[in-house]
Amino acid sequence: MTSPFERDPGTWFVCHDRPADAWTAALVREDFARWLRRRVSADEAKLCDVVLAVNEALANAAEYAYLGTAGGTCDLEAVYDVAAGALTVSVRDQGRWCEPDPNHHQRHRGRGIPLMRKLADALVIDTSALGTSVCMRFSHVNAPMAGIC
Amino acid sequence: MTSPFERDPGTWFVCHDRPADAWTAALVREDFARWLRRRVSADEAKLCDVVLAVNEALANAAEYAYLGTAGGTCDLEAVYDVAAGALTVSVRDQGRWCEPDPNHHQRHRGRGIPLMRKLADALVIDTSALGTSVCMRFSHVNAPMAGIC
Amino acid sequence: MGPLVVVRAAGVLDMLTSPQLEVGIATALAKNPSAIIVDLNHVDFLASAGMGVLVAAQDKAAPAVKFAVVASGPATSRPLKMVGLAELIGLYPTLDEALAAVGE
Amino acid sequence: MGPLVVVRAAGVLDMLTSPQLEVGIATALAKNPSAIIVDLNHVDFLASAGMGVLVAAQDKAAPAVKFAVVASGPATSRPLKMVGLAELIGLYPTLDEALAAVGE
Ligand SMILES: Nc1ncnc2c1ncn2[C@@H]1O[C@H](COP(=O)(O)OP(=O)(O)O)[C@@H](O)[C@H]1O
Ligand SMILES: Nc1ncnc2c1ncn2[C@@H]1O[C@H](COP(=O)(O)OP(=O)(O)O)[C@@H](O)[C@H]1O
Repeated sequence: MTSPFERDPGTWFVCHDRPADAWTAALVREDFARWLRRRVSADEAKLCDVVLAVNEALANAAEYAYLGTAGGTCDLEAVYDVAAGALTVSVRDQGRWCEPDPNHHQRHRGRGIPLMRKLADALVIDTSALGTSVCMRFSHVNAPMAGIC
Repeated sequence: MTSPFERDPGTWFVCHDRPADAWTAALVREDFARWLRRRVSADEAKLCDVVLAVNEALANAAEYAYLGTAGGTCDLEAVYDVAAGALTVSVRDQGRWCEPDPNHHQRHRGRGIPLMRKLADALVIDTSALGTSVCMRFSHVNAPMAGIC
Repeated sequence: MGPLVVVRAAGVLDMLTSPQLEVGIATALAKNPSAIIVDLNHVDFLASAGMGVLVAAQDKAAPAVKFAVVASGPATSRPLKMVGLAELIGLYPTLDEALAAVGE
Repeated sequence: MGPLVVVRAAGVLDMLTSPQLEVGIATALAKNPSAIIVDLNHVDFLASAGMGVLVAAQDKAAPAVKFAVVASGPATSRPLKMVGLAELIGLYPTLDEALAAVGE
Protein backbone atom coordinates (compact mmCIF):
# COMPACT_ATOMS: atom_id res chain seq x y z
CA MET A 1 0.00 0.00 0.00
CA THR A 2 1.36 3.39 -0.86
CA SER A 3 0.34 6.45 1.08
CA PRO A 4 -0.53 9.51 -0.93
CA PHE A 5 2.60 11.13 0.49
CA GLU A 6 4.95 8.46 -0.68
CA ARG A 7 7.09 9.31 -3.62
CA ASP A 8 6.08 7.35 -6.69
CA PRO A 9 9.33 6.20 -8.28
CA GLY A 10 7.64 6.49 -11.64
CA THR A 11 7.19 10.21 -11.46
CA TRP A 12 9.98 11.19 -9.09
CA PHE A 13 13.69 10.97 -9.61
CA VAL A 14 15.79 11.70 -6.56
CA CYS A 15 19.53 11.50 -6.26
CA HIS A 16 20.97 13.05 -3.13
CA ASP A 17 24.41 13.80 -1.74
CA ARG A 18 26.45 12.79 -4.74
CA PRO A 19 29.99 14.13 -4.91
CA ALA A 20 30.09 17.25 -7.05
CA ASP A 21 32.67 16.15 -9.58
CA ALA A 22 32.80 15.58 -13.32
CA TRP A 23 32.67 11.78 -13.09
CA THR A 24 29.69 11.68 -10.81
CA ALA A 25 27.98 14.35 -12.90
CA ALA A 26 28.25 12.06 -15.92
CA LEU A 27 26.88 9.08 -13.98
CA VAL A 28 23.98 11.02 -12.50
CA ARG A 29 23.18 12.43 -15.95
CA GLU A 30 23.07 8.90 -17.39
CA ASP A 31 20.85 7.63 -14.55
CA PHE A 32 18.55 10.59 -14.99
CA ALA A 33 18.42 10.10 -18.77
CA ARG A 34 17.42 6.46 -18.31
CA TRP A 35 14.66 7.42 -15.88
CA LEU A 36 13.47 10.14 -18.23
CA ARG A 37 13.29 7.87 -21.26
CA ARG A 38 11.43 5.22 -19.32
CA ARG A 39 8.97 7.45 -17.54
CA VAL A 40 8.33 10.43 -19.76
CA SER A 41 6.93 9.96 -23.19
CA ALA A 42 8.25 12.83 -25.23
CA ASP A 43 9.87 13.59 -28.55
CA GLU A 44 13.51 12.69 -28.89
CA ALA A 45 14.37 16.40 -29.25
CA LYS A 46 12.62 17.25 -25.98
CA LEU A 47 14.37 14.40 -24.18
CA CYS A 48 17.71 15.64 -25.50
CA ASP A 49 16.89 19.19 -24.39
CA VAL A 50 16.08 18.10 -20.86
CA VAL A 51 19.17 15.92 -20.46
CA LEU A 52 21.43 18.68 -21.78
CA ALA A 53 19.92 21.31 -19.47
CA VAL A 54 20.30 19.01 -16.46
CA ASN A 55 23.85 18.20 -17.46
CA GLU A 56 24.78 21.88 -17.50
CA ALA A 57 23.45 22.38 -13.98
CA LEU A 58 25.31 19.29 -12.71
CA ALA A 59 28.47 20.35 -14.51
CA ASN A 60 28.38 23.80 -12.91
CA ALA A 61 27.96 22.35 -9.44
CA ALA A 62 30.92 20.07 -10.16
CA GLU A 63 33.09 22.79 -11.64
CA TYR A 64 32.37 25.88 -9.57
CA ALA A 65 30.38 25.34 -6.39
CA TYR A 66 33.28 24.06 -4.32
CA LEU A 67 36.18 25.84 -6.01
CA GLY A 68 38.95 26.42 -3.52
CA THR A 69 37.42 24.08 -0.95
CA ALA A 70 37.83 20.40 -0.19
CA GLY A 71 34.72 19.67 -2.27
CA GLY A 72 31.11 18.88 -1.52
CA THR A 73 27.99 17.25 -2.79
CA CYS A 74 25.02 18.02 -4.95
CA ASP A 75 21.43 16.83 -5.25
CA LEU A 76 19.24 16.25 -8.25
CA GLU A 77 15.48 15.99 -7.96
CA ALA A 78 12.97 15.70 -10.75
CA VAL A 79 9.19 15.53 -10.59
CA TYR A 80 7.06 14.64 -13.55
CA ASP A 81 3.49 15.82 -13.32
CA VAL A 82 1.92 13.45 -15.81
CA ALA A 83 -1.46 15.20 -15.92
CA ALA A 84 0.07 18.59 -16.67
CA GLY A 85 2.81 17.11 -18.83
CA ALA A 86 5.25 19.24 -16.84
CA LEU A 87 8.67 18.23 -15.64
CA THR A 88 10.45 20.14 -12.89
CA VAL A 89 14.10 19.45 -12.18
CA SER A 90 16.25 20.99 -9.50
CA VAL A 91 19.96 20.73 -8.90
CA ARG A 92 21.25 21.98 -5.58
CA ASP A 93 24.67 22.40 -4.06
CA GLN A 94 25.85 23.79 -0.73
CA GLY A 95 28.74 25.68 -2.27
CA ARG A 96 29.46 29.30 -3.01
CA TRP A 97 28.49 31.16 -6.15
CA CYS A 98 31.62 31.94 -8.07
CA GLU A 99 31.34 35.10 -10.10
CA PRO A 100 32.70 34.80 -13.64
CA ASP A 101 35.35 37.48 -14.00
CA PRO A 102 33.83 40.25 -16.16
CA ASN A 103 37.33 41.57 -16.83
CA HIS A 104 38.13 38.36 -18.65
CA HIS A 105 37.09 37.51 -22.13
CA GLN A 106 35.16 34.24 -22.04
CA ARG A 107 34.33 33.52 -25.62
CA HIS A 108 35.04 29.85 -25.12
CA ARG A 109 32.95 29.52 -22.00
CA GLY A 110 29.78 30.77 -20.42
CA ARG A 111 27.19 28.94 -22.50
CA GLY A 112 25.79 26.74 -19.73
CA ILE A 113 23.27 29.11 -18.19
CA PRO A 114 22.21 30.57 -21.58
CA LEU A 115 21.59 26.99 -22.74
CA MET A 116 19.51 26.15 -19.66
CA ARG A 117 17.49 29.30 -20.20
CA LYS A 118 16.84 28.39 -23.85
CA LEU A 119 16.07 24.76 -23.14
CA ALA A 120 13.78 25.15 -20.13
CA ASP A 121 10.47 26.99 -20.09
CA ALA A 122 11.36 28.58 -16.78
CA LEU A 123 14.66 28.81 -14.97
CA VAL A 124 15.16 29.91 -11.39
CA ILE A 125 18.66 30.38 -10.05
CA ASP A 126 18.81 30.89 -6.32
CA THR A 127 22.12 31.89 -4.78
CA SER A 128 22.80 32.46 -1.12
CA ALA A 129 25.22 31.50 1.59
CA LEU A 130 23.41 28.13 1.76
CA GLY A 131 24.49 27.30 -1.77
CA THR A 132 23.09 27.45 -5.26
CA SER A 133 19.91 25.89 -6.49
CA VAL A 134 18.95 25.74 -10.12
CA CYS A 135 15.37 24.86 -10.85
CA MET A 136 14.08 24.23 -14.35
CA ARG A 137 10.57 23.70 -15.53
CA PHE A 138 9.74 22.01 -18.81
CA SER A 139 6.08 22.49 -19.69
CA HIS A 140 4.17 20.19 -22.05
CA VAL A 141 7.09 17.82 -22.44
CA ASN A 142 4.76 15.28 -24.00
CA ALA A 143 3.46 17.60 -26.72
CA PRO A 144 4.73 16.90 -30.22
CA MET A 145 7.38 19.43 -31.24
CA ALA A 146 7.71 21.47 -34.39
CA GLY A 147 11.37 20.53 -34.08
CA ILE A 148 14.38 22.36 -35.36
CA CYS A 149 17.31 19.99 -35.67
CA MET B 1 -9.34 50.16 11.58
CA THR B 2 -6.86 48.05 9.70
CA SER B 3 -7.51 44.41 8.97
CA PRO B 4 -4.64 42.02 9.59
CA PHE B 5 -4.47 41.51 5.83
CA GLU B 6 -3.99 45.13 5.02
CA ARG B 7 -0.53 46.13 3.99
CA ASP B 8 1.12 48.24 6.62
CA PRO B 9 2.75 51.10 4.72
CA GLY B 10 5.51 51.14 7.30
CA THR B 11 6.85 47.75 6.42
CA TRP B 12 5.70 47.35 2.82
CA PHE B 13 6.72 49.32 -0.20
CA VAL B 14 4.71 48.61 -3.32
CA CYS B 15 5.03 50.27 -6.65
CA HIS B 16 3.20 48.57 -9.49
CA ASP B 17 2.89 48.98 -13.23
CA ARG B 18 5.48 51.68 -13.70
CA PRO B 19 6.82 52.13 -17.22
CA ALA B 20 10.09 50.23 -17.60
CA ASP B 21 12.32 53.11 -18.66
CA ALA B 22 15.39 54.88 -17.33
CA TRP B 23 13.51 57.96 -16.06
CA THR B 24 10.92 55.99 -14.16
CA ALA B 25 13.63 53.70 -12.81
CA ALA B 26 15.34 56.73 -11.28
CA LEU B 27 12.08 58.00 -9.77
CA VAL B 28 11.13 54.63 -8.34
CA ARG B 29 14.63 54.26 -6.92
CA GLU B 30 14.35 57.65 -5.19
CA ASP B 31 10.90 56.81 -3.78
CA PHE B 32 12.16 53.50 -2.56
CA ALA B 33 15.26 55.08 -1.01
CA ARG B 34 13.09 57.56 0.89
CA TRP B 35 10.87 54.76 2.20
CA LEU B 36 13.94 52.75 3.19
CA ARG B 37 15.59 55.59 5.10
CA ARG B 38 12.37 56.36 6.92
CA ARG B 39 11.34 52.83 7.77
CA VAL B 40 14.48 50.78 8.13
CA SER B 41 17.05 51.70 10.68
CA ALA B 42 20.35 50.50 9.29
CA ASP B 43 23.90 51.66 8.72
CA GLU B 44 24.46 54.11 5.91
CA ALA B 45 26.56 51.48 4.09
CA LYS B 46 23.72 48.94 4.26
CA LEU B 47 21.19 51.49 3.00
CA CYS B 48 23.49 52.33 0.10
CA ASP B 49 23.92 48.63 -0.68
CA VAL B 50 20.19 48.03 -0.82
CA VAL B 51 19.43 51.07 -2.97
CA LEU B 52 22.19 50.15 -5.41
CA ALA B 53 21.03 46.54 -5.69
CA VAL B 54 17.45 47.64 -6.31
CA ASN B 55 18.61 50.18 -8.86
CA GLU B 56 20.41 47.49 -10.83
CA ALA B 57 17.29 45.36 -11.02
CA LEU B 58 15.15 48.33 -12.09
CA ALA B 59 17.76 49.41 -14.63
CA ASN B 60 17.84 45.93 -16.19
CA ALA B 61 14.06 45.84 -16.52
CA ALA B 62 14.22 49.27 -18.17
CA GLU B 63 17.09 48.40 -20.47
CA TYR B 64 16.48 44.81 -21.51
CA ALA B 65 13.08 43.36 -20.65
CA TYR B 66 11.23 44.99 -23.51
CA LEU B 67 14.02 45.29 -26.07
CA GLY B 68 12.57 45.21 -29.55
CA THR B 69 8.99 45.66 -28.31
CA ALA B 70 6.81 48.71 -27.73
CA GLY B 71 7.76 48.66 -24.06
CA GLY B 72 6.11 47.51 -20.87
CA THR B 73 5.97 47.94 -17.15
CA CYS B 74 7.68 46.74 -14.05
CA ASP B 75 6.80 46.30 -10.39
CA LEU B 76 8.81 46.83 -7.25
CA GLU B 77 7.77 45.32 -3.94
CA ALA B 78 9.66 45.40 -0.68
CA VAL B 79 8.79 43.86 2.64
CA TYR B 80 10.63 44.67 5.80
CA ASP B 81 10.32 42.06 8.51
CA VAL B 82 11.19 44.20 11.51
CA ALA B 83 11.42 41.31 13.95
CA ALA B 84 13.83 39.37 11.79
CA GLY B 85 15.59 42.50 10.57
CA ALA B 86 15.20 41.10 7.06
CA LEU B 87 14.31 43.03 3.96
CA THR B 88 13.03 41.29 0.83
CA VAL B 89 12.76 43.20 -2.42
CA SER B 90 11.45 41.95 -5.71
CA VAL B 91 11.47 43.57 -9.12
CA ARG B 92 9.30 41.99 -11.78
CA ASP B 93 8.75 42.63 -15.44
CA GLN B 94 6.63 40.87 -18.06
CA GLY B 95 9.32 41.02 -20.70
CA ARG B 96 11.68 38.51 -22.24
CA TRP B 97 15.08 37.58 -20.92
CA CYS B 98 17.67 38.92 -23.27
CA GLU B 99 20.78 36.80 -23.39
CA PRO B 100 24.02 38.78 -23.31
CA ASP B 101 25.94 37.77 -26.42
CA PRO B 102 28.79 35.49 -25.27
CA ASN B 103 30.55 36.14 -28.56
CA HIS B 104 30.95 39.76 -27.61
CA HIS B 105 33.48 41.12 -25.23
CA GLN B 106 31.62 43.08 -22.53
CA ARG B 107 34.34 44.47 -20.34
CA HIS B 108 32.43 47.70 -19.91
CA ARG B 109 29.14 46.07 -19.00
CA GLY B 110 27.77 43.15 -17.14
CA ARG B 111 28.33 44.23 -13.56
CA GLY B 112 24.69 44.57 -12.53
CA ILE B 113 23.92 40.98 -11.59
CA PRO B 114 27.34 40.43 -9.98
CA LEU B 115 26.70 43.54 -7.90
CA MET B 116 23.25 42.34 -6.83
CA ARG B 117 24.73 39.00 -5.88
CA LYS B 118 27.43 40.67 -3.76
CA LEU B 119 25.09 43.17 -2.17
CA ALA B 120 22.19 40.87 -1.27
CA ASP B 121 22.38 37.88 1.06
CA ALA B 122 20.27 35.85 -1.36
CA LEU B 123 19.39 36.48 -4.98
CA VAL B 124 16.79 34.60 -6.98
CA ILE B 125 16.44 35.28 -10.66
CA ASP B 126 13.38 33.70 -12.21
CA THR B 127 13.04 33.77 -15.98
CA SER B 128 10.17 32.40 -18.00
CA ALA B 129 7.78 33.38 -20.75
CA LEU B 130 5.85 35.37 -18.13
CA GLY B 131 8.80 37.67 -17.63
CA THR B 132 11.71 38.07 -15.26
CA SER B 133 11.55 38.43 -11.53
CA VAL B 134 14.54 39.31 -9.41
CA CYS B 135 14.16 38.75 -5.71
CA MET B 136 16.75 39.87 -3.20
CA ARG B 137 16.93 39.20 0.49
CA PHE B 138 18.95 41.33 2.86
CA SER B 139 19.28 39.64 6.25
CA HIS B 140 20.04 41.52 9.46
CA VAL B 141 19.88 44.91 7.77
CA ASN B 142 19.71 46.54 11.17
CA ALA B 143 22.87 44.92 12.50
CA PRO B 144 25.90 47.20 12.78
CA MET B 145 28.36 46.53 9.96
CA ALA B 146 32.09 45.95 10.06
CA GLY B 147 32.06 48.20 7.00
CA ILE B 148 34.53 48.40 4.18
CA CYS B 149 34.34 51.78 2.49
CA MET C 1 49.54 23.86 -48.36
CA GLY C 2 48.91 20.94 -46.00
CA PRO C 3 46.20 18.33 -46.09
CA LEU C 4 42.56 18.49 -45.16
CA VAL C 5 42.06 16.80 -41.79
CA VAL C 6 38.82 15.32 -40.55
CA VAL C 7 38.60 14.95 -36.75
CA ARG C 8 35.93 12.47 -35.80
CA ALA C 9 34.35 12.42 -32.34
CA ALA C 10 31.95 9.77 -31.09
CA GLY C 11 29.80 9.13 -28.06
CA VAL C 12 29.70 11.75 -25.35
CA LEU C 13 31.30 15.21 -25.47
CA ASP C 14 30.94 16.53 -21.93
CA MET C 15 33.32 18.19 -19.47
CA LEU C 16 35.02 14.85 -18.95
CA THR C 17 35.64 13.95 -22.58
CA SER C 18 35.91 17.30 -24.36
CA PRO C 19 39.62 17.69 -23.57
CA GLN C 20 40.19 14.66 -25.85
CA LEU C 21 38.57 16.49 -28.73
CA GLU C 22 40.77 19.47 -27.91
CA VAL C 23 43.85 17.27 -28.24
CA GLY C 24 42.54 15.79 -31.49
CA ILE C 25 42.11 19.26 -32.95
CA ALA C 26 45.52 20.44 -31.72
CA THR C 27 47.10 17.39 -33.39
CA ALA C 28 45.27 18.21 -36.60
CA LEU C 29 46.40 21.85 -36.47
CA ALA C 30 50.01 20.75 -36.01
CA LYS C 31 49.82 19.12 -39.44
CA ASN C 32 49.54 22.56 -41.02
CA PRO C 33 46.31 21.61 -42.72
CA SER C 34 44.40 23.61 -45.31
CA ALA C 35 41.17 22.82 -43.49
CA ILE C 36 39.89 21.02 -40.42
CA ILE C 37 36.48 19.39 -40.31
CA VAL C 38 35.18 18.17 -36.98
CA ASP C 39 32.64 15.45 -37.56
CA LEU C 40 30.12 15.12 -34.74
CA ASN C 41 27.75 12.82 -36.57
CA HIS C 42 28.55 9.98 -34.20
CA VAL C 43 28.24 12.10 -31.09
CA ASP C 44 25.12 11.40 -29.07
CA PHE C 45 25.59 13.98 -26.34
CA LEU C 46 27.16 17.42 -26.71
CA ALA C 47 27.47 19.65 -23.64
CA SER C 48 28.58 23.28 -23.46
CA ALA C 49 32.08 22.05 -22.63
CA GLY C 50 32.26 20.53 -26.12
CA MET C 51 30.88 23.68 -27.68
CA GLY C 52 33.61 25.70 -26.01
CA VAL C 53 36.21 23.44 -27.61
CA LEU C 54 34.66 24.07 -31.03
CA VAL C 55 34.73 27.86 -30.60
CA ALA C 56 38.32 27.74 -29.36
CA ALA C 57 39.28 25.57 -32.34
CA GLN C 58 37.66 27.95 -34.78
CA ASP C 59 39.54 30.85 -33.16
CA LYS C 60 42.85 29.00 -33.46
CA ALA C 61 42.24 27.90 -37.04
CA ALA C 62 41.00 31.19 -38.52
CA PRO C 63 41.91 32.80 -40.78
CA ALA C 64 44.70 30.56 -42.11
CA VAL C 65 42.94 27.22 -41.76
CA LYS C 66 39.36 26.67 -42.82
CA PHE C 67 37.19 25.21 -40.10
CA ALA C 68 33.86 23.41 -40.32
CA VAL C 69 31.69 21.22 -38.11
CA VAL C 70 29.46 18.37 -39.23
CA ALA C 71 26.45 17.80 -37.02
CA SER C 72 22.82 16.89 -37.35
CA GLY C 73 20.08 15.89 -34.98
CA PRO C 74 18.65 16.86 -31.63
CA ALA C 75 21.71 16.08 -29.54
CA THR C 76 24.22 18.17 -31.47
CA SER C 77 23.12 20.58 -34.18
CA ARG C 78 20.00 21.56 -32.27
CA PRO C 79 21.81 22.91 -29.17
CA LEU C 80 24.56 24.41 -31.34
CA LYS C 81 21.94 26.43 -33.15
CA MET C 82 20.07 27.31 -29.95
CA VAL C 83 23.11 28.91 -28.45
CA GLY C 84 23.96 30.84 -31.61
CA LEU C 85 27.06 28.89 -32.64
CA ALA C 86 25.70 28.22 -36.11
CA GLU C 87 26.33 31.90 -36.83
CA LEU C 88 29.89 31.64 -35.61
CA ILE C 89 31.02 28.33 -37.05
CA GLY C 90 30.38 26.73 -40.42
CA LEU C 91 27.88 23.97 -39.58
CA TYR C 92 26.91 21.28 -42.10
CA PRO C 93 24.60 18.30 -41.73
CA THR C 94 26.84 15.90 -43.68
CA LEU C 95 30.54 15.43 -44.25
CA ASP C 96 29.98 15.78 -48.01
CA GLU C 97 28.48 19.21 -47.57
CA ALA C 98 31.31 20.26 -45.28
CA LEU C 99 33.88 19.01 -47.77
CA ALA C 100 32.19 20.95 -50.55
CA ALA C 101 32.16 24.07 -48.36
CA VAL C 102 35.85 23.98 -47.57
CA GLY C 103 36.42 23.53 -51.28
CA GLU C 104 37.60 19.99 -51.75
CA MET D 1 52.91 66.67 -23.01
CA GLY D 2 49.41 68.06 -22.34
CA PRO D 3 47.89 69.10 -19.03
CA LEU D 4 46.46 67.10 -16.20
CA VAL D 5 42.67 67.18 -16.35
CA VAL D 6 40.34 66.63 -13.41
CA VAL D 7 36.80 65.59 -14.38
CA ARG D 8 34.40 66.23 -11.54
CA ALA D 9 31.06 64.45 -11.29
CA ALA D 10 28.37 65.23 -8.76
CA GLY D 11 25.03 63.87 -7.63
CA VAL D 12 23.79 60.71 -9.30
CA LEU D 13 25.68 58.52 -11.78
CA ASP D 14 23.09 56.10 -13.09
CA MET D 15 22.05 54.91 -16.55
CA LEU D 16 20.44 58.29 -17.16
CA THR D 17 23.37 60.52 -16.20
CA SER D 18 26.43 58.38 -16.92
CA PRO D 19 26.55 59.41 -20.59
CA GLN D 20 27.35 62.94 -19.37
CA LEU D 21 30.40 61.65 -17.56
CA GLU D 22 31.37 59.83 -20.73
CA VAL D 23 31.23 63.10 -22.64
CA GLY D 24 33.23 64.86 -19.91
CA ILE D 25 35.95 62.23 -20.15
CA ALA D 26 35.99 62.30 -23.96
CA THR D 27 36.41 66.10 -23.83
CA ALA D 28 39.26 65.69 -21.40
CA LEU D 29 40.95 63.07 -23.60
CA ALA D 30 40.69 65.41 -26.59
CA LYS D 31 43.01 67.81 -24.76
CA ASN D 32 45.81 65.31 -25.07
CA PRO D 33 46.33 65.27 -21.33
CA SER D 34 49.16 63.64 -19.44
CA ALA D 35 46.63 62.31 -16.93
CA ILE D 36 42.91 62.26 -16.24
CA ILE D 37 41.51 62.13 -12.74
CA VAL D 38 37.80 61.48 -12.32
CA ASP D 39 36.69 62.88 -8.99
CA LEU D 40 33.60 61.14 -7.60
CA ASN D 41 33.80 62.67 -4.14
CA HIS D 42 30.62 64.63 -4.76
CA VAL D 43 28.73 61.67 -6.20
CA ASP D 44 26.11 60.27 -3.87
CA PHE D 45 24.90 57.38 -6.04
CA LEU D 46 27.00 55.30 -8.41
CA ALA D 47 25.32 52.56 -10.45
CA SER D 48 26.94 49.92 -12.66
CA ALA D 49 26.29 52.18 -15.64
CA GLY D 50 28.73 54.69 -14.15
CA MET D 51 31.24 51.94 -13.41
CA GLY D 52 31.12 50.88 -17.05
CA VAL D 53 32.02 54.42 -18.08
CA LEU D 54 35.05 54.34 -15.77
CA VAL D 55 36.30 51.04 -17.18
CA ALA D 56 35.81 52.29 -20.75
CA ALA D 57 37.65 55.51 -19.91
CA GLN D 58 40.57 53.63 -18.42
CA ASP D 59 40.74 51.45 -21.54
CA LYS D 60 40.78 54.52 -23.79
CA ALA D 61 43.33 56.37 -21.68
CA ALA D 62 45.86 53.58 -21.16
CA PRO D 63 48.74 53.35 -21.73
CA ALA D 64 49.40 56.88 -23.04
CA VAL D 65 47.32 58.80 -20.52
CA LYS D 66 47.40 58.07 -16.78
CA PHE D 67 43.96 57.47 -15.32
CA ALA D 68 42.80 57.63 -11.71
CA VAL D 69 39.51 57.79 -9.84
CA VAL D 70 38.86 59.61 -6.58
CA ALA D 71 36.13 58.06 -4.47
CA SER D 72 35.39 57.37 -0.84
CA GLY D 73 32.38 56.26 1.11
CA PRO D 74 29.60 53.70 0.96
CA ALA D 75 27.96 55.00 -2.22
CA THR D 76 31.02 54.97 -4.47
CA SER D 77 34.25 53.36 -3.36
CA ARG D 78 32.44 50.56 -1.55
CA PRO D 79 30.63 49.17 -4.62
CA LEU D 80 33.67 49.83 -6.83
CA LYS D 81 35.70 47.59 -4.54
CA MET D 82 32.94 45.01 -4.24
CA VAL D 83 32.83 44.45 -7.94
CA GLY D 84 36.61 44.25 -8.27
CA LEU D 85 37.21 47.55 -10.03
CA ALA D 86 39.74 48.67 -7.45
CA GLU D 87 42.08 46.08 -8.95
CA LEU D 88 41.51 47.43 -12.43
CA ILE D 89 41.54 51.18 -11.88
CA GLY D 90 43.71 53.37 -9.65
CA LEU D 91 41.33 54.34 -6.86
CA TYR D 92 42.22 57.01 -4.27
CA PRO D 93 40.18 58.40 -1.38
CA THR D 94 41.26 62.00 -1.95
CA LEU D 95 42.20 64.20 -4.88
CA ASP D 96 45.56 64.90 -3.24
CA GLU D 97 46.41 61.21 -3.16
CA ALA D 98 45.34 60.79 -6.79
CA LEU D 99 47.46 63.80 -7.82
CA ALA D 100 50.45 62.34 -6.01
CA ALA D 101 49.87 58.98 -7.70
CA VAL D 102 49.81 60.38 -11.23
CA GLY D 103 52.96 62.23 -10.31
CA GLU D 104 51.98 65.88 -10.05
N1 LIG E 1 26.58 25.93 -9.06
C1 LIG E 1 27.39 26.98 -9.18
N2 LIG E 1 28.17 27.38 -8.14
C2 LIG E 1 29.00 28.42 -8.26
N3 LIG E 1 29.12 29.18 -9.38
C3 LIG E 1 28.37 28.86 -10.45
C4 LIG E 1 27.47 27.76 -10.41
N4 LIG E 1 26.85 27.68 -11.62
C5 LIG E 1 27.35 28.69 -12.37
N5 LIG E 1 28.28 29.40 -11.68
C6 LIG E 1 29.01 30.58 -12.18
O1 LIG E 1 28.33 31.07 -13.32
C7 LIG E 1 29.20 31.14 -14.45
C8 LIG E 1 28.46 30.94 -15.73
O2 LIG E 1 28.08 29.59 -15.90
P1 LIG E 1 27.77 28.99 -17.33
O3 LIG E 1 26.87 29.91 -18.06
O4 LIG E 1 27.29 27.60 -17.13
O5 LIG E 1 29.14 29.02 -18.11
P2 LIG E 1 30.53 28.25 -17.91
O6 LIG E 1 30.26 27.07 -17.02
O7 LIG E 1 30.95 27.87 -19.27
O8 LIG E 1 31.45 29.27 -17.29
C9 LIG E 1 30.28 30.14 -14.16
O9 LIG E 1 31.48 30.46 -14.84
C10 LIG E 1 30.41 30.25 -12.64
O10 LIG E 1 31.26 31.34 -12.32
N1 LIG F 1 15.00 42.11 -16.59
C1 LIG F 1 15.72 41.60 -17.61
N2 LIG F 1 15.11 41.27 -18.78
C2 LIG F 1 15.83 40.79 -19.80
N3 LIG F 1 17.16 40.58 -19.78
C3 LIG F 1 17.84 40.87 -18.66
C4 LIG F 1 17.15 41.41 -17.53
N4 LIG F 1 18.09 41.59 -16.55
C5 LIG F 1 19.26 41.22 -17.06
N5 LIG F 1 19.14 40.79 -18.35
C6 LIG F 1 20.23 40.27 -19.20
O1 LIG F 1 21.33 39.95 -18.37
C7 LIG F 1 22.51 40.63 -18.80
C8 LIG F 1 23.42 40.90 -17.64
O2 LIG F 1 22.89 41.91 -16.81
P1 LIG F 1 23.85 42.74 -15.85
O3 LIG F 1 24.74 41.83 -15.10
O4 LIG F 1 22.98 43.64 -15.05
O5 LIG F 1 24.82 43.57 -16.82
P2 LIG F 1 24.55 44.73 -17.88
O6 LIG F 1 23.21 45.33 -17.57
O7 LIG F 1 25.68 45.70 -17.67
O8 LIG F 1 24.60 44.07 -19.24
C9 LIG F 1 22.01 41.85 -19.52
O9 LIG F 1 22.97 42.32 -20.45
C10 LIG F 1 20.75 41.31 -20.19
O10 LIG F 1 21.09 40.65 -21.39
